[in-house]
Amino acid sequence: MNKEITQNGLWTNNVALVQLLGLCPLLAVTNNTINGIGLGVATMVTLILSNTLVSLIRGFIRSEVRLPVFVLIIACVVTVIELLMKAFFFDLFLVLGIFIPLIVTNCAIIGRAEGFASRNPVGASALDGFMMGLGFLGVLALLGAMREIIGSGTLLANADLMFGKPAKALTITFNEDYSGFLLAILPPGAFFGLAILIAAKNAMGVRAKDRDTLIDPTLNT
Amino acid sequence: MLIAILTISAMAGIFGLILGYAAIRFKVEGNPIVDQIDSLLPQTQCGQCTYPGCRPYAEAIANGEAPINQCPPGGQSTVVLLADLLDVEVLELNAEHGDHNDVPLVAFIREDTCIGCTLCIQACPVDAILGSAKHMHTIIIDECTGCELCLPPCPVDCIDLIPIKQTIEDWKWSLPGETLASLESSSEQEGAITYGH
Amino acid sequence: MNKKQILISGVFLWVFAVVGTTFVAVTEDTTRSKIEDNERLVLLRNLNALLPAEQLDNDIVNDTGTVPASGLLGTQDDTIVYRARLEGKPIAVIFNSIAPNGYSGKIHLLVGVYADGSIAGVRAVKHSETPGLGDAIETQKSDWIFSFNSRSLDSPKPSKWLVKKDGGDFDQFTGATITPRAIVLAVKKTLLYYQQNSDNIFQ
Amino acid sequence: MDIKLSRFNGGIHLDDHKSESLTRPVQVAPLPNQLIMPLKQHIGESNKPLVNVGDRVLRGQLIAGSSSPISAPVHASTSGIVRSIGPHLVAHASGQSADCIIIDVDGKDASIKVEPIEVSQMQAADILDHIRRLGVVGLGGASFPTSPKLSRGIDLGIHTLIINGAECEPYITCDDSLMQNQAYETVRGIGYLQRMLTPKKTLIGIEDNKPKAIEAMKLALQTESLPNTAVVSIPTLYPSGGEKQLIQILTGNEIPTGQLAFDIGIFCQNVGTCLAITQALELNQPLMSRYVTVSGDGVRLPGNWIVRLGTPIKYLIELAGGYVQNGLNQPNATQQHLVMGGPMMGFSLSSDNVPIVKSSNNILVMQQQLIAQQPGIHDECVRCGKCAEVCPAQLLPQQLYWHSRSKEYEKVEAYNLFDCIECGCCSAVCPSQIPLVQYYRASKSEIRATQRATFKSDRARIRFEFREKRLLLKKQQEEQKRRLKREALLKKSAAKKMDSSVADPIQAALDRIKAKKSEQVIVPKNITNLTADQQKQIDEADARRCSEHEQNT
Amino acid sequence: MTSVIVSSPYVSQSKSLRRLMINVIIGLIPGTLAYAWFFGPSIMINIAIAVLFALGFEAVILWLRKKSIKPHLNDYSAVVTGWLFALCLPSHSVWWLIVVGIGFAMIAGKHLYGGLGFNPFNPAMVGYVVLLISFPKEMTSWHLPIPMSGETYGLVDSLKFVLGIGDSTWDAFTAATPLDHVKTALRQDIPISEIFQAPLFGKLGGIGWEWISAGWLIGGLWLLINKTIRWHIPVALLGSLGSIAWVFYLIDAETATSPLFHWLSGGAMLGAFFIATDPVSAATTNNGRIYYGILIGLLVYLIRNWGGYPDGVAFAVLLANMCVPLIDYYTQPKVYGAK
Repeated sequence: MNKEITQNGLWTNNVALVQLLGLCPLLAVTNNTINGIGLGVATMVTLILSNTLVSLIRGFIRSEVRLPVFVLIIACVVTVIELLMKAFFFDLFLVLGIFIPLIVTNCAIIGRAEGFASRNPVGASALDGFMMGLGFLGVLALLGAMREIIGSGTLLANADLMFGKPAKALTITFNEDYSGFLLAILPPGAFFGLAILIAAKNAMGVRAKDRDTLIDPTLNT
Repeated sequence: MLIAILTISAMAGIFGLILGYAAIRFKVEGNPIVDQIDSLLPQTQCGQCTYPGCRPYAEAIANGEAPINQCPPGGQSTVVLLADLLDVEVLELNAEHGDHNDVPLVAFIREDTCIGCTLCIQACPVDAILGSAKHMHTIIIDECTGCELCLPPCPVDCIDLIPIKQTIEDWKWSLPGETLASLESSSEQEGAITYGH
Repeated sequence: MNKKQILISGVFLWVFAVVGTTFVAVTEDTTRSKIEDNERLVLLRNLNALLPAEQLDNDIVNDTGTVPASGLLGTQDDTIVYRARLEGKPIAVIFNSIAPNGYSGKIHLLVGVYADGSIAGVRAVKHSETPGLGDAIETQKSDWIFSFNSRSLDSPKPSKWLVKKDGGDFDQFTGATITPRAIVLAVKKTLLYYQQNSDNIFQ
Repeated sequence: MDIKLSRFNGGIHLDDHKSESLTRPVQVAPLPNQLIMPLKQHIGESNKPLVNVGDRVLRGQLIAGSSSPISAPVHASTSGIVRSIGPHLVAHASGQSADCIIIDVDGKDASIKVEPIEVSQMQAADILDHIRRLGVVGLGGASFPTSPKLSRGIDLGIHTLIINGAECEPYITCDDSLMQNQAYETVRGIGYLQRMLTPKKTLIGIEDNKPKAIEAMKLALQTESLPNTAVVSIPTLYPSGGEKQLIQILTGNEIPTGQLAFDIGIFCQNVGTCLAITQALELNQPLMSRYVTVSGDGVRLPGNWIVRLGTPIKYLIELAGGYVQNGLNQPNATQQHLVMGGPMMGFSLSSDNVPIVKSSNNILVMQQQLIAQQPGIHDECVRCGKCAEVCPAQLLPQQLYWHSRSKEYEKVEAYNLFDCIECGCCSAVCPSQIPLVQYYRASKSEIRATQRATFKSDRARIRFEFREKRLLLKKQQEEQKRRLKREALLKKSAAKKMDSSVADPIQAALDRIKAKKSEQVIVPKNITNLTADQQKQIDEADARRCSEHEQNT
Repeated sequence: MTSVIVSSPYVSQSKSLRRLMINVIIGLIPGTLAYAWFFGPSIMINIAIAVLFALGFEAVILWLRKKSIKPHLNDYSAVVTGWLFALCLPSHSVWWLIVVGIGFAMIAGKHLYGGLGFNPFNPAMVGYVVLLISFPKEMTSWHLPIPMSGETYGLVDSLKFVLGIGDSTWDAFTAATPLDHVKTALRQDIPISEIFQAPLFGKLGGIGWEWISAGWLIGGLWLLINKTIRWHIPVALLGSLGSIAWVFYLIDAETATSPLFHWLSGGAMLGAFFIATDPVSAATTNNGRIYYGILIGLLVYLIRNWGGYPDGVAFAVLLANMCVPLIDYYTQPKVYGAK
């Protein structure tokens, strides 16, 4: 069960690559790695908390007010995260800006609440939230890294916003003279990048399937 | 702070009441999706899906009790259509329920073997077998769906499934580049000229 | 029966709302002062970029004045100025001024002016100039904006407060003249405004 | 008569290749050794053979027919012995077989006794029946039985009769030579049509690349002096010979979608049909022969022949000097490409061992390399829209192609696929050489197959549901019966208890025996009752089938 | 035996796709020559590089897609794409700029959608817009026309420059295009009459530019005469661009340029006859082509006057490409017999 949840969240049913949910913040903030990680972590925390809370109340929830309650829970969690972020990671908050409150409307979260947490025990729900969030975070970070490398020739720029001053050393600059490929940083680049990631994932899926059938031709599921 | 809590909770209370009312007032009866599913099924009524007929299977799908890949007569194309309708993942036809025949089949009773037991008549879901006790039975080809349900009850094993003979009238053009094996091999005919590739 | 059902729904949602809102409210309450501190710090950092902290000893973030709308500052609204003092004496003032005719609309500037009318520094705080071209006004992208440092209406002469292409003293950058032209003009106007109103500003 | 010509949308100018087959005069083809007579040579219900293997048949003898009104019987076109009845290759795009009567020709060409008829004395209904019995069908290509078409035209009322002598396809000259050769008979046939349909005017449309035919028809028209009739020379532009296009050229009218020409008071008939009508009415001669063009660069002596129906094409090609033996690269005839019909709308034949039938107007023998379109070797559609420019139906062939190749049949229908007349203009001008028409034909047959399947599955559903209902009813009835019986028994036992003191014991004993007897009657129901049920069931099924059959026909 | 059934018709009257593409290339020659005359032979190098890499990318992708390479290269569509793309770039562009652009055009603009016939957008414009967005500095560095600068690089120097191995006295030669110049000046409230005093302007459009546009016009007319393209799109495009320009010109000739200037500047002519008429991405019904042309004309004027870029042909074409399915759907011709 746990293995299945993990696999689902990270790969088979990845929020960003398969379910294509939460694309608005995904496309908007991933112009560098740190932004991607920042939003990814915030989304992941929200997912874990909302899944846990929804799972806790799943026994006595009434179906007609089910969705408003989920939204209420998610909204509260997000608002608290936003406040905490403002208090402790203010610079990062300035960058991620409006996308933190927008996590409320990230369909992935209500989707997991409705689709998983409301019919599974607390532990599984929390794990699902964590894995789904981790999958989302992974895509955000990867897409951010891709766009940052191609677009500005650096990696982990602004790491200090998240990890504090010493993290400045984390930034890798590949080529000082790189004039930049703006398309990657601009919104169209986000679409291209995401498309490439999705294509890559699908290609790997196809290849894996081919391999399976090669190994065992009778395996025909 | 208190004001915030009061406003939000008051609003929540009101909306809760509205939702509670709506849930009772606008309850949807019946399930039109069953009809839609049923119309996609091939209506062979063969029962290979383990449900007694197409409509029961449609109901089972609609209730989420049965997967969409249990209909061999419909084949993979029906599975795709169902997946499309229900917006679920396309599955591969479940081989446990039987294989799909590309060529439509009809039952055929070998006349010299039939003993007129009427057992096949009772088994036929679409009344496509004609006959009476101690008299030879025959299949009404136009009505037969090729469901094979008449095969097991026959005590003398006199029913075969044969492919429907294709005629010039229901011959289909193929798309360019698709090759079809023609039923008559034209090269066997005397004086035939070959062409094509 | 039905009425009871409806009531239960209402109460159910109400309870959740109360709990949730309370939770948020409590968090808000505990983090409020910390957030305010943060906001203040960021503003201070921006201002300090123009005026190093060692040059002043007052609380510049709170030593604000409101100046009436003026075409010279590019706005139709009252704007806030931040005043810097050392031992009570006026040192410099920082204007929120706007260059209205950038390539893609308004460019928001912070312009620091010393009491003697020379420039402490200029920063573009908000703009939507073409990436790769007009955005060279950002300090991360190029040093161009530092070319205003310690300029004043005497150096160069007001007639030379133009980009080089128009016969002035200021560089434009390759492929874009509109953005620098707009900023040069806005900074010049800010200086003019200061010249005209320097007496009232520190009141 | 002053005729203002209109123009239809699109169309293309083609090299007409008509002169090749017109260099030689029309010849009557000698009898072949064997005739292959397909049972069905028309659109409509199938025919049944009316002769047996081994029978001797005479020229003009009815050999296959049907009782359906939409059908045309088949007559032996010469005398001989029926050799076999069964599947034989026929001229069909599928290259498949159909049931044929094969006759060994005895060479005597003996005819059945022909009763002379007096057509001037006949009523319209009699004429119609006569035409029907003599197997006359439209000879323009579609082979729709002429009699029901005429009858429908008479019922609806016709204001314009259009005689189609356009013959717009390249290579084909059979109508041309027919008009040159038998203009008087043809015009008299038009006269019979006029007599039945009483149109206000009659227009004979002939493309202006057939001056001789126009001349001959004009002369015949003058001699026969038909009222309000004119030969109209129309500009040569493919496909002006399409019924819809010819009507548009001559009258300016479009036939609304879903309707036929006679729905708007226009009746269209091919010149060949007019000749067949004359032969049927004046000579009492069934449709047994027709004009056939053999042409193309793959045959030595192109020309026109009057051919008995059932003549194998192979024989006809021998008459035309045989296949061109083309140098060392193509040493034998197997490199030729055979087409039944014209190069634009005809279909290729996989064998020359197929017979001439009523609809066969042209045999085209082409060298392989002439065929522009090889399957699979075409470029992608670049949506240049040249096809839309030439489409006489004003369709968007590029969209039809797009959706056909991705098998989006709903979309194809939305783009009016079924208004396509398959004239081939789009394919002919396509810069990417896409065999567009084949895509449309494939889509059409797929859609029709789906419709048939849906019809069948709907019927299966109805029958299944009916059966379910019937079984349920039967179960309920049995239950009811059981319950009543149980109640009756209970009542009786109660009554017995009550009555036992009073009633006559002898009578009670008799009653018991009776009851037992009646029970005994019920006891063997395992067999007899079942049979009765079965019988009932069958009766029901029969009744239902009868009523359904009535509805269907 | 299986036999492939070939459907009629068995005769063909078509010009081949390749012939159509060759016609387009011939049509491009007069304008290209004018271009070389006014801006130096460097444009030929640009075209050569673009065409070479267009063919190269096409071949590689076809190979990756396991398609037959030769017939597809032989249809010359990649040559046309490369050529048109090169004409949009500033005349002295660095090689890597051309390669990145044409790469995007062929990969993202053409083959990701399925190759020739399946691309909803004009590939050359996709490549151009990608460059315009990504490298604004390089893409706005136009050279002065020779009549103004009096000199230019020769073929060898141009080649060195394009390959980035020569001395780069870049700025000495660069100038804004006339459209850019007008736009900038209008922002400063300089009246048109004064703007046109600048040395950059000729009699009708910019120096050189007016002749290059005339070259496209001649080539376009040739395409019309031999029926490679239909009149609808160019006429509608130039008509709508001219009309709207004319209206504003009538209102105030000091703040709006004349229709003639709009026609003869930037990519209007090239776009009208060679880019917007790309059949794959254009509307396919006759009425649809008119609406499509009108839409592009209006968008060009909008972008030129109020947009962020001096010229708007590329964006206008791409935006109109997006509307094509809709346009085609609503402009289906009345089918024969439809009521």
